Amino acid sequence: MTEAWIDAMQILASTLRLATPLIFCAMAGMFSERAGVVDIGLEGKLLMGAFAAAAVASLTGSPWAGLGAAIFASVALALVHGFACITHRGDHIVSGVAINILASGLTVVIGIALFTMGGQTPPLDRAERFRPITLPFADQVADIPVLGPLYAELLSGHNILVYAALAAVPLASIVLFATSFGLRLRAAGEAPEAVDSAGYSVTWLRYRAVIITGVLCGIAGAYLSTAHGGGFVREMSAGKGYIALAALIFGKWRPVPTLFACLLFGVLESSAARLSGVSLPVVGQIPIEVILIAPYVLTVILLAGFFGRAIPPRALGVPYVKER
Amino acid sequence: QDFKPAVVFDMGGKFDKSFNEGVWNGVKRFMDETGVEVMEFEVTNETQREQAITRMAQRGADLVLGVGFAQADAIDKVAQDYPDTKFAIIDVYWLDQPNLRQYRFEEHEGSYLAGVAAALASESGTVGFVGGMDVPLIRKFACGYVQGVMDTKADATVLQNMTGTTPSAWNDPTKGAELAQSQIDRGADVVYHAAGGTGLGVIRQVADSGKLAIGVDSDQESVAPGSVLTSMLKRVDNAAYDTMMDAMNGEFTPGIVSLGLEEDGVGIVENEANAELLTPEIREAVEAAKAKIISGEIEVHNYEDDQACPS
Amino acid sequence: MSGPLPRWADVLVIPLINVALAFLVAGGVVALIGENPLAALRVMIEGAFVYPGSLGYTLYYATNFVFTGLAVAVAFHARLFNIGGEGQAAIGGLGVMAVCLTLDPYLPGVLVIPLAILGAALFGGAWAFLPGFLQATRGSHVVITTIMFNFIAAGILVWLLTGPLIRPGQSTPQTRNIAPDATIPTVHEIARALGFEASSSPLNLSILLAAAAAFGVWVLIWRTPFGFRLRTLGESEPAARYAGVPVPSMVVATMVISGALAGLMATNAVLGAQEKLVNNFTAGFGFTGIAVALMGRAHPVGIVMASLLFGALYQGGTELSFAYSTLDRNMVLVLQGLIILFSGALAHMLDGPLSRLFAPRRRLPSTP
Amino acid sequence: MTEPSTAGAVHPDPAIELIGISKRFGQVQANDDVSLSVRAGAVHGIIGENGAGKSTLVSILSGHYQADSGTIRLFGEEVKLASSADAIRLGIGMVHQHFMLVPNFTVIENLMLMTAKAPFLTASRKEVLSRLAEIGEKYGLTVDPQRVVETLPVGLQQRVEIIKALLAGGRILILDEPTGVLTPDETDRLFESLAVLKARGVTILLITHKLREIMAVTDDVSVMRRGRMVAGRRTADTDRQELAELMVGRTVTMVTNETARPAGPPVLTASGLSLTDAAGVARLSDVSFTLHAGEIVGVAGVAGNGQSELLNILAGLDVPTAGQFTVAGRTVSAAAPADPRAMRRLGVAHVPEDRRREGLVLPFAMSENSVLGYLDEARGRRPWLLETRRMRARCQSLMDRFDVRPANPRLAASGFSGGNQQKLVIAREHGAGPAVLLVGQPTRGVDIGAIEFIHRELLALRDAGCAILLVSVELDEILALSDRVIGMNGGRIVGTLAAAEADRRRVGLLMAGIGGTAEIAAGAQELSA
Ligand SMILES: Nc1ncnc2c1ncn2[C@@H]1O[C@H](COP(=O)(O)OP(=O)(O)OP(=O)(O)O)[C@@H](O)[C@H]1O
Ligand SMILES: Nc1ncnc2c1ncn2[C@@H]1O[C@H](COP(=O)(O)OP(=O)(O)OP(=O)(O)O)[C@@H](O)[C@H]1O
Ligand SMILES: [Mg+2]
Ligand SMILES: [Mg+2]
Repeated sequence: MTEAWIDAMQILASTLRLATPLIFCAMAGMFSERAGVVDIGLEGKLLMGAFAAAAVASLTGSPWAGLGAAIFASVALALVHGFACITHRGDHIVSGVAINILASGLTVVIGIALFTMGGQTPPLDRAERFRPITLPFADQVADIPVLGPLYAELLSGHNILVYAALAAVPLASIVLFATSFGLRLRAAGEAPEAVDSAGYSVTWLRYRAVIITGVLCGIAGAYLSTAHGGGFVREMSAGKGYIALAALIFGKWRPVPTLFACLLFGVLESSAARLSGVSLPVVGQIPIEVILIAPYVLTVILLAGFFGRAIPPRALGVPYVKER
Repeated sequence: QDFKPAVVFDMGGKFDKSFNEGVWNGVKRFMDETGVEVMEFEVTNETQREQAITRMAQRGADLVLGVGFAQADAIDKVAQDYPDTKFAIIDVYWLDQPNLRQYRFEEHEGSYLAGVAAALASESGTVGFVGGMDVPLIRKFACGYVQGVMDTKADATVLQNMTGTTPSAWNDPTKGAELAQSQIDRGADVVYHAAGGTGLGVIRQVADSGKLAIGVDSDQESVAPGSVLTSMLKRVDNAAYDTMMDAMNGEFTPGIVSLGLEEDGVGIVENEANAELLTPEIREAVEAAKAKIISGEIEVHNYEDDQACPS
Repeated sequence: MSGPLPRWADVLVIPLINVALAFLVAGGVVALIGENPLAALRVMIEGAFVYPGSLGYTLYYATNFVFTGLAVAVAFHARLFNIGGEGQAAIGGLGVMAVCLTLDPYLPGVLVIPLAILGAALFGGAWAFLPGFLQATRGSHVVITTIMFNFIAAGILVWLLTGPLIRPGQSTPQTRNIAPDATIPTVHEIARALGFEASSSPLNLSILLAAAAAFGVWVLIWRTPFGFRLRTLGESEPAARYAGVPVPSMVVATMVISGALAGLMATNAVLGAQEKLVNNFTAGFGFTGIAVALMGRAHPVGIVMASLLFGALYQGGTELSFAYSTLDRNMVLVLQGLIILFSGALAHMLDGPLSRLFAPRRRLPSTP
Repeated sequence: MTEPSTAGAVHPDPAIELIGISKRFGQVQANDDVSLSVRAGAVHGIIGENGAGKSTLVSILSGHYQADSGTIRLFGEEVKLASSADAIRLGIGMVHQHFMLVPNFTVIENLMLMTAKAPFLTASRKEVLSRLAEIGEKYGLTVDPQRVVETLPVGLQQRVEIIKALLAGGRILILDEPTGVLTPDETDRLFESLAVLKARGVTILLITHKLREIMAVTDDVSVMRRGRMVAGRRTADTDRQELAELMVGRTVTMVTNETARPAGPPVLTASGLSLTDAAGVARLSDVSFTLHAGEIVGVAGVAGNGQSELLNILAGLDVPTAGQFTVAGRTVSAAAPADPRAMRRLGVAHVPEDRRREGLVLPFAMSENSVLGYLDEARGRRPWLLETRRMRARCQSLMDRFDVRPANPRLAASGFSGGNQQKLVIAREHGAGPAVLLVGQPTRGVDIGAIEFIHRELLALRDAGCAILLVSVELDEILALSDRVIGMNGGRIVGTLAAAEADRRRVGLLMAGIGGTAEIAAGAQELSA
């Protein structure tokens, strides 16, 4: 029993690690989409952030400098998206696709130019990474039944960005639902003309939203390459940005349900790691591909509205035009 | 200078600290010693291989070295198109072209030694193996490793995971780290990888958890100093170096070249750097096993012979 | 504010300026890296046209892009954004193999080839059916479902290529070769058979199919009642409903046609060039189709031109890797992203300034 | 924030002075050198035809748009209104023609959207609640702050808008066509509130199309036409006739349906048509009537009372949830639905209410628009291909016949003026030689010359034996053309009047939901009381 419990805690801990970039990205997307800007470019910003973090961490030796660079790079892409979608009323999806492709090209091109290692960064050593933090007394309490493993295995021993991701959820809730800024941001995604007539600039609100999106995606990227991973490899975002977007939709653009959606996708991934090659009772060995495509299949089923339909913000993807 | 050799690295990249990098080290040694320029290309996509190899031949390469079994088809085809160019490929033994040399390594033998070392270094009695792409070649590693462990410690447990089924499995360190962590969670305290770039994540995660890793292909001590018990060497550097030298000196021969323990084509790292981890007892046991394998007293099962692993 | 642009400016000048901007920014990146952008461009141009066989490669890539570009364009006209070209092409490849692996031992090539082409279109179309159907009936956004279907297609392909379809006794995820007589002949083979010198390239007769597809799409969109309805739907859904266009089935039909076109890419890549199904053979060409369609303004002629440009970029880009240690073909990806950005998302950035430039006399006297 | 001045203390300077305001949108000169002066504490009306520039003018005053040129003074001081924020700061509150509310926010969230200054909402919430109580006390305007706006009836939503405007400072309140969406009852309550506001010293600017309302509540009235301010009057010194003529710029002599005609055989019979929307709201309830050949039946009603739904069902765009209708021997119901193409084949043509969204594809050439819904007209020898030449020829003849200018089939529809766009739509439907013509708002946003032309064509079509169902919110249009008038309210038919008995008052009562002859008499007394 305790064995199984410890196992469960370990799987959940792995889930948490795998869900962290999803949580950051989904919260990022929430700000942008709640303000009316579709962000299919989460993937690109994530990748760019991952690259910038690893590159700068490797060059400076500091993961914090890497984190700063990731945020900077990701915000820069977010601003490009804003420039196209907010200022020039471009198609949000086209712009997002452009950013994803741009990021997957730029990371490799700059990577090769900087490190001539085929687009990867050098592996980061310990000092250049965010390291796991063992919470106080984790070792002491580990043997206490039930709660001990919960604390020692699940909660303790993650790097600071995992905790930051967990903090990002209530923080996003507060910003979106308990501040004037959040109120107006949400209104900009529902009825921008109402915000405008109330005397607030829709453009500036949306820009601030995409900047927040950039910041959060940057952190997610830094997590991928300097906390969870130990360096950048090409295409290391591997569709996580899209999955985060799916989680956002699945979570109906609300922080807590979105968190759970991210964790669900995280569980699928972590069990994929553990189930590979393992023969289960009854079903036998599950082909790894089945587990790997499960999140995508699940997303399609969710989108089809079989688990309740998600109603997006009304003005999502609609450029705000005052004068035709 | 007239001699123009070329090398086409595969997915994982020439700095994977592992397989491709091993080849690169051999190529570098060749360049340093002879001053000859070697053209190179890194494949990042399945569809590039044939074009890259063709392009090398087209650009007048005298020898094109392909790295890895994935290039087998492409090199087979181009070798026919360019009968005057010499070709070589590593980890392939099933082709038949008059201008092609193929290198085959007895990885199961080296892995057996890694298994012996792992079994002796493990305190928990559970050791792990993380493979890259799930292909017979990597099963061959796993199979030899398991045999080495079990022969040494009959009650040991060996945990095994493969990273994936496509070439991208060679280059997913984060996944490697998660797999290693899951093995550590299940009690493993020595983890051997045969996963190319993915293995970097394995070693890092193992080191972070204070356990021991066994590297592969090249000496991977430098990835996590103090945490790498040893590395299973696969002297692809020698293969690369020899091919180029032979081709330059007009001694190129087609056919299959097999490299095992006896030829020093495989082995494990025993040097100053891992003196503390790889204790004299372990070294002794490893040496003994090596002698027995060479003498034929121990027969290490080769997965590729029957696509099966007796367990 | 000013009036609309003259048509020729809209069709010709704006796309050219947008592409020029993309090249400019990409050149900036090259310069930043410390290489001479003009020299790099020269390497690419030589790599695309000058070396033996390079033109063949250029046209081979262009053929792929015509199919995926047309796929995106057809959907565009109905205001559907099919990002699933990648997955549809992959499944199209499966369609080719489904026919070839089962029939090529029994039937002569001349019969297998048309069936395989049909298989590519059918499978590709079928793969787009569900996203279209979900969009039409459940309102699931086709953009996200097609992205998901790309991942699912990749997963299925990997599973099949590492399992049931893998060539026996092999490690590489790929099928056995198609019987030689059941593949689409390459151009160099034909040329050599006719006694000409020709360096080998994957260029094959699928290029004719691509040309036919481009013409067919033009007829379909602008000359048939179906195309009229499709365009009506794209411009205004209320007007389409008013005119009696059955909107849901139109959405599904459009997606299926779009998917079939993307699937046809497999005839070029699988049936023509590789002669077997290789994992990941789509290599991002489905996404390139987006850039091609945007740059070609969703018109077949524009798409053919844009495909040639991208074909040259892809072929020339590979040469970058040979010529430089600091640059490689991913530069083309950067360029592709920039082209989508400038000719898609920022398409109207220049409308204002340009229309002022073009129509100074048409400006009405404005109140002071 | 400025408190509204107390009752009686009227400011000496005009509350609002607009001098030489001009505003252009692309090709449209929406405001052309407009000047306007509004007395402090007065209710000032602005009238004008559709597109005259009224909304544009007040949007400039509320900072929503910026004028290209001109000066604005408030209470004697020149001000710059660079954004809505400036106007709000200066105490100008605006109730827009289209509500500026976030539908799925609560009332209080909508109010905080404008007022919240502190970073966190808790503080603002308290403040808004107390201000809300204050407004309730002072002006009698109350609303449940926790309700989600979209669940409120339109009248209450409008009240939220007014409260929002008052929260802004409440010195000046602008209402842009506030009654267009209201029931007569709600309208009355609105005007009561306005009276209270006026008594409290708020200056009110009211835009409306309804001359009755102008006469009832304003002190002064200004008239706009084609972007210009053409007249200003004390309400007491003018009458409806004069205002109407000022509005359209000449004496109104519209074609009217003089010749009473014997009704032909029935061609369309509807019985018990009902429509319930996805949210479960009944949009149309138990509508039954018969349409005869050679008659025009006018459907009168305030917008949103089921007329659009009725048109859509008859045109095959919507499927009735209950009931059925029969035309040309075919019965259409939920069990046997028909699509628009099927309806056209049965001889039912349809001029949709919204020509820009439905009736036309604006980027398409006129020739393509001329076959929208009638693709058979464009097919040549090979029926799977469209023949461009045929299409153009057909369009050309329609254009000539209906005097569409410029008569060039190759031009995109977007380049034509509203009137000409509408003429093409009517020409197209007319050209199909229909047995039944469904017409929605045929002259909305169309100028008077085109109105005359369109009316004449409709009457001619009727004389040729076509049955016409005419839906219009313009009472005058209904009265001028109809052989019979159906009054609709809340999705039901309230009553039917023959041409002879239909007059403004009676039809107005029907629209207000008061049907039946006896009821009408009673209602009339009630209203005049
Ligand atoms: N945002 C805009 N962009 C372009 N043109 C506009 C815009 N708003 C209004 N117009 C045009 O300006 C003119 C005046 O419009 P406005 O809305 O002021 O008229 P209105 O008098 O309020 O009409 P209505 O009675 O129909 O509300 C019209 O021709 C209209 O089409
Ligand atoms: N809301 C609008 N947005 C953009 N353009 C408009 C708008 N309303 C009108 N236009 C354009 O402005 C031009 C003049 O339109 P307007 O309706 O004022 O013409 P008009 O003289 O009233 O003609 P008509 O008598 O036929 O209505 C036309 O080209 C029309 O397309
Ligand atoms: Mg108006
Ligand atoms: Mg007009």
